[in-house]
Amino acid sequence: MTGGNFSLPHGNSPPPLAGEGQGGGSAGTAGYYDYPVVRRPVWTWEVPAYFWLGGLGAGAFVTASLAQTFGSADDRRIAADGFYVAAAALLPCAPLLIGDLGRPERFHHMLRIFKPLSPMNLGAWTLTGFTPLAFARAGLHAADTGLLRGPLRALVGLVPRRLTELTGCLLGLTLAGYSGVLLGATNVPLWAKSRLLGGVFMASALSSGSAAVTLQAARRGAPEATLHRLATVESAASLGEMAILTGYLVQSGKAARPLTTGRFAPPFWLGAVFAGGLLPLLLHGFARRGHSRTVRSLSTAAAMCSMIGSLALRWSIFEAGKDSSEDQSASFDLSKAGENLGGCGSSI
Amino acid sequence: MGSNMAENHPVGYRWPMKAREKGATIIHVDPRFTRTSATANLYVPIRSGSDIAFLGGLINYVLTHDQWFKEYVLAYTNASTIVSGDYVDAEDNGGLFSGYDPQSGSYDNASWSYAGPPHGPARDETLQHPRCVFQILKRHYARYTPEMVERVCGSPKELFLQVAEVLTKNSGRERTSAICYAVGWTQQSYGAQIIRAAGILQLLLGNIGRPGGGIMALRGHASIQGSTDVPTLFDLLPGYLPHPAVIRGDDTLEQYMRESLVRGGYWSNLPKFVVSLLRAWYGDEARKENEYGYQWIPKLTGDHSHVSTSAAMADGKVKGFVVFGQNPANGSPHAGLQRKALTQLDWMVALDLYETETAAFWYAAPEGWKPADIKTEVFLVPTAGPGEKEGTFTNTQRLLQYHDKAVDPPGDARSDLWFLYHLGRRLKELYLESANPHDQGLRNLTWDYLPERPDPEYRIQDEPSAEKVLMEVNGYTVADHERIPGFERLKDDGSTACGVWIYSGVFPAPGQNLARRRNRTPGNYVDPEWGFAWPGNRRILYNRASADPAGKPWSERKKYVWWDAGAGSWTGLDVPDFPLGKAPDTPAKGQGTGMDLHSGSDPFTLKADGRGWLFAPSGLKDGPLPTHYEPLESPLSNDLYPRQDSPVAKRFRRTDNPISPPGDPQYPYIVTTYRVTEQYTSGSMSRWNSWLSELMPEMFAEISPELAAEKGIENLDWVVVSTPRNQIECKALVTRRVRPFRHNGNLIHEVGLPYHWGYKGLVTGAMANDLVALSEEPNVYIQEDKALTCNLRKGRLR
Amino acid sequence: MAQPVSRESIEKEPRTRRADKAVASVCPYCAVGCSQLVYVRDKRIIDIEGNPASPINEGTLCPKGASTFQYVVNPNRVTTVRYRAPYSDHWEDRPLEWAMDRIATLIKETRDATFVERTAEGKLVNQTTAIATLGGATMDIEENYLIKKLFSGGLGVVSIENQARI
Amino acid sequence: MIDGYKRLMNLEEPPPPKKAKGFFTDTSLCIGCKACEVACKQWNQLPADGFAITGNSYDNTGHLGATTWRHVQFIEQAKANGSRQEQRWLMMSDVCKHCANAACLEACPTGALVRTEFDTVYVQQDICNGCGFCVPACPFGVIDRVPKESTFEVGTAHKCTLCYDRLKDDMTPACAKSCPTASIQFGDVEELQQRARQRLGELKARGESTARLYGMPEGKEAAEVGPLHAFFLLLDKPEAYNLPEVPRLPRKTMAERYGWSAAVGIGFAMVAALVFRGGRQ
Repeated sequence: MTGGNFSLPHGNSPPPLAGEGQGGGSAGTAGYYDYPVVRRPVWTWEVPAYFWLGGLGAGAFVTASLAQTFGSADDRRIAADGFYVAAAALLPCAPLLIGDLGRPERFHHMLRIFKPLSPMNLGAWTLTGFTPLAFARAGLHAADTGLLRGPLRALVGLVPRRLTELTGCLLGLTLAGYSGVLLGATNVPLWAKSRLLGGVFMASALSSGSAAVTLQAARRGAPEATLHRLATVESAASLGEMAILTGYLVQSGKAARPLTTGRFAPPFWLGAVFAGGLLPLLLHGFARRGHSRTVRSLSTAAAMCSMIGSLALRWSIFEAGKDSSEDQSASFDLSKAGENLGGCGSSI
Repeated sequence: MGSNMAENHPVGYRWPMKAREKGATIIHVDPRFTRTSATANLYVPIRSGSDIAFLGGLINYVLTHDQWFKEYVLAYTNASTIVSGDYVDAEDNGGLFSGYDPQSGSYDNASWSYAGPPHGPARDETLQHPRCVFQILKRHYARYTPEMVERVCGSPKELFLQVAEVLTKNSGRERTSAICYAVGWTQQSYGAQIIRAAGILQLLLGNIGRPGGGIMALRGHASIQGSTDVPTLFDLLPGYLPHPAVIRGDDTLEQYMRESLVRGGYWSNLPKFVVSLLRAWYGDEARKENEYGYQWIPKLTGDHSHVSTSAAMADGKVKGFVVFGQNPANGSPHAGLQRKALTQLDWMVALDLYETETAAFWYAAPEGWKPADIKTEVFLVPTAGPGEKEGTFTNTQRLLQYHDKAVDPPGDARSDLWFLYHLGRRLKELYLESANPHDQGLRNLTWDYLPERPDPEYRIQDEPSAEKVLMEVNGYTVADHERIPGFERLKDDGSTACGVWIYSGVFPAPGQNLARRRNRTPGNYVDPEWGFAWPGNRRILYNRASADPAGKPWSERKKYVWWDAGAGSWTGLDVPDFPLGKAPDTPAKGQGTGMDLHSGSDPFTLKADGRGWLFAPSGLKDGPLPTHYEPLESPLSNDLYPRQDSPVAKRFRRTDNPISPPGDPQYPYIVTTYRVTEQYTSGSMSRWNSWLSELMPEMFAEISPELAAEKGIENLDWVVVSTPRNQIECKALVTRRVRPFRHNGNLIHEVGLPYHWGYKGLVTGAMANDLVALSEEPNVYIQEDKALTCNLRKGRLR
Repeated sequence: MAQPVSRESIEKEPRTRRADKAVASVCPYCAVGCSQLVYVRDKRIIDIEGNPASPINEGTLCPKGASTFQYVVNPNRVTTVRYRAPYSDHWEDRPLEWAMDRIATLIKETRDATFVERTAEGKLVNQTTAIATLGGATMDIEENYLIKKLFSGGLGVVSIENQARI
Repeated sequence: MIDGYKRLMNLEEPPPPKKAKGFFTDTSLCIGCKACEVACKQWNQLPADGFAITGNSYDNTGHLGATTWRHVQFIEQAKANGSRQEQRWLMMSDVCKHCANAACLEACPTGALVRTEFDTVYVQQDICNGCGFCVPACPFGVIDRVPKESTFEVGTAHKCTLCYDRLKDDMTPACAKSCPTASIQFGDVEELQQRARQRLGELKARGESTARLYGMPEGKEAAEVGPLHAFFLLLDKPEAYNLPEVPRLPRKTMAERYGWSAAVGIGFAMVAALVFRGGRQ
């Protein structure tokens, strides 16, 4: 019977139409026409805004807490304002997060189960835990400075200071660090190809958080030494950020193109890299050699750059990630056999 | 061939696919590489309109390679029959057969007849007589060589030979091959002849009347077979009785019966069928004295087919038009002329579930007419959909299947049965007092279809009973209104009534609606208890041929119906399509009528001589043997004969129906129309459906990359496709599934157009039928739209 | 506890479970004749799918067959008689009974005005060519039968045609 | 209080597990009719996604999405030469893969995405709050959230449910039931896998050298996401069907990602501590 032996033409030469100008064919791509392999993320501006604010708040809290433990009296007094910054930054976080939901009225389902395997669930629990701590610690600070009186002050007095700072630091660092992991825990090439995005966002959170503390310190007329120390801390974070960002870009390779060469290249290079990293380092460097008057304004400027740069970083990586999701060949690269296999996976 | 089964009958295609997995070979011969081609084992490209050349080539191959099924052909076909000495073959006459009258453009087929009487003609069993059918056939197709096939059809010779080998290897005692076709064949100016060519091939290979063989018409609509059987066709009365016509001289019932009667074979019973029909229609007023009311049936005075009627309508000769679930403004040939025709009417009634292009022609047609200029009074009557009424569909296998009612139709929507019954009731009331003789037919029409007790479950209580109609279709004895069990019981003395004789037996007793049977029969793949196949629940026609002349199955593998000598009866998986007790060795009686003139080994019971016709001595208006002509519009001249196109196809020579001459440089490309899986005909059943519309949302023209490159067209560019009738715009779908054909070194391009879109519905678009010409195949009056010529340019209409 | 689920998930059920009846029907599209089951609840169609009992389709359907539900249950369906008077530029909704009377009257008027009893040669033909009908291929054979019987045998209309001619 | 929480959060004990169910989609039997797409939309009463021609062969759907849970691909392959005898038109009905290790399910913070008693992956519509995390998590681009302007179940994530409701009554999922050529086969996953191996053997014996299975336990594509409970027989390499060679499960690299993040955090804390401590001297 010939039917049984008839074989379909050999198809091992696909895509045979590539470059042949075939209409309706999958010209030029290895995949199915130019359709993306993964779906475009549906998130909107609330998400990078939340990442930025949450990271900033967490960074400020951590900076302030570290200063409480390790710093001088001036440092402690001045840096404690960081708790205000943290509380203020965290205030819009929950609404932003809820606003991005498809069904905001079901926000409480975020806490329906405890599932640290899901970075989003971990983040929700962390935010839930961290926010009251940040407010409690800010309240304590308010009580310390006499802003808070009466029964409220008595109530706040019950808050264990050290324990709050310690757990706050742990939760804060989690909050600062999980967002990059969350984006990385997807199949969007720009976010997932390199494993360093969590570190990038952590560094950015800490640099922007410490910058916020520096900013407040400069505003409050902190002593120059404290200001310098804060600037040093911030610069360390910025340096770390630049270093790990470099690693991230190198690891991402072609997958980073939507970020480095696409429509988000200007905000990324000018905003995130230059304004957010190089410029503050430069300004702080000048400040270290300058007079006390200029120190303050230079520090202020550097801190603001750092904060804005942090926002630019989140926003550009977030938005470029959406474009990256439509990059078919980057998706195929991400899934090439031989790469990533057997990573340090199974430990979770 | 002539069918894109995977796309247009996907569930039917389930079975070829199953066969393919069991080792069968699916061959698809088609101008385009379709979803059928993609899933076939072998795809062979063919230029649109050249099917007879291809099939003729296969016939020639079978004959010259001695691959015909000798015992079968000798015993069951008219191969040995000797044809009249007056016969001149097209081969010897420039492509014309003897009897052609160029004046009237028609044939007198007298010279095509057998030498001797039609039921007992002269034969030469050695097949050597130069005028025996076998020799005529050989000579007729001798020039249809593989080289000629390649030249005419554009089908590569190697592929053609592969088809020939597969077909012949898979035919014979142990194996059978089936040929499936659809409107890809019928919508050509020689459509019936293409099917005939397949018939000749299958007879030569012994593939008729046997399981796994045959020629399968893949029909397009749920009950289009039923509407052909019943029929709603102008030239037939129910059950393929010819419609009385002046030209035939059917002045009286007696003349009609004499004219229609075939002495040999089952058609000799025709008087029983006619008289029973008249009894069913006119009841007790159908009496012997008044020719059973024969004169109340109108006589045809010409061609009243849809295409001809449309032309007459466009000329203002038709005043009223009732359209049941059809959409001529979009779905009929030369749709622009169809729409113009609608403007000439006094009134039109359109019945449908949705507002069709036809219902909306007066305000929405692309011509942009002002409603204030159109006189037509229009009714759009809402009708019931599936599940909203009960009744019977006849599917493409002649299987009658009853469908039950689930719910009432919404609002004022009613079944067409309701509309017809209540319209008839009103008309009978309007004519109640009339004494005019020509109104008596209507007055006497039996019209009792309301159920004794309407179903209290439903809101609509005046719904007529479909089963009551089916009962009349089945037939009954007049005296006691007892249903008859089958058409064998019909009488020509007025004692029986039967609406559609071929359906008789479908409803043999109250509560025994066999169309409503839904039982599987384990162990019998024929499933004889699912529905009811006419005639008499036979699933394969002429199945006597599945056994050899002695009544034994040709092979154990292919056993189907055989002679059980012990029981003295035919038996098998199916109802034998043969007199049950007629032994294989029964000789034909030299005299008498009907089945007596056939022997026990003449399986083709409806034929006068009981044989399968390789050569058709009668019954066709365009020749006894299929002959290759070019389509009415073709870029090429006929490579085989001086005669270019069908000598008897009807062209409507009107100023609004110009047809391109052969090789017209203004219209250099072939254009063919078709359907895709995701839409349905003119779209009125699919373009209101979002799930289907999203799958095929826009009109497109499929063109090859070669043509696209020639014209600078990119995929999805707008193009304008034009014929002398009209022009349309749509998007180009550039695909290698369409290919140009090479002819004498020239590239012949084809353009493919689906015809699903129109100006009403969720999705709209240009209508391919705007481009089609009015024309008619001479036997069945179907237009040619599978092969026309067109031009194509990049751009938009305006 | 193992991964918890919602109440709705536990109570999930196919909507056909609570159907009042499942009625055997035949697909209205092509001529293959696939059997369908029409599920009804509260006098409304809730689902149409292939009938597994059928030897033709064994429960399967093509996309058109599978979309039959939307063919029937569809807000775009016409559910009243729409009437367009001569030269009018709009549809009007009309009562069904009125339309039926009007159509019957029009048929009678046209028939009476155009009826030909005998040809010029005196042949009895009892016909009118001024009325035509078209359709039937997606309709029941009972309906086709009544078209032929009423329009041909009753009224003398000769141009009775349907999709089979196309 | 625990009961109150369970009520508020709609937490119930899951039903006991049953045999794993899935699809074997054999593209060598697909005729591209799209019955599966429509049957799915019909049963699940999904809306159309819009009416625009893509020009990509006969595929006007493009990809799976929130309201398209079956999608038929059309891949035209032909040589440029005029005879075009080496021409193929591959068709493939794509669907949610119901991965053994489902990235969407692991990403889901609410527990809306669950593994059902049939070992399928299912979005509970009364739980999902539309966080959108599952959307980019899926390596196959299957699941999606309904845009807020839609008319259908706005704001939650959707994908093939493997007709969870029908499974409860032992009914075949709508797509598999409708498929006229048994290209989509439904059944117990293990049995389907056996069938698939046998089928591949048959095709190879016929000379179908390009046939391969995708989503079997032994395939490299199962390295991270595990065997696919909706798996395929393909006639070309996976990329031709837009399928990743090795679909990635984010969990596999998560520890490393957290590690880098933590390292930066700890590094910062240490540097900051040193700097502040330096100020105390």
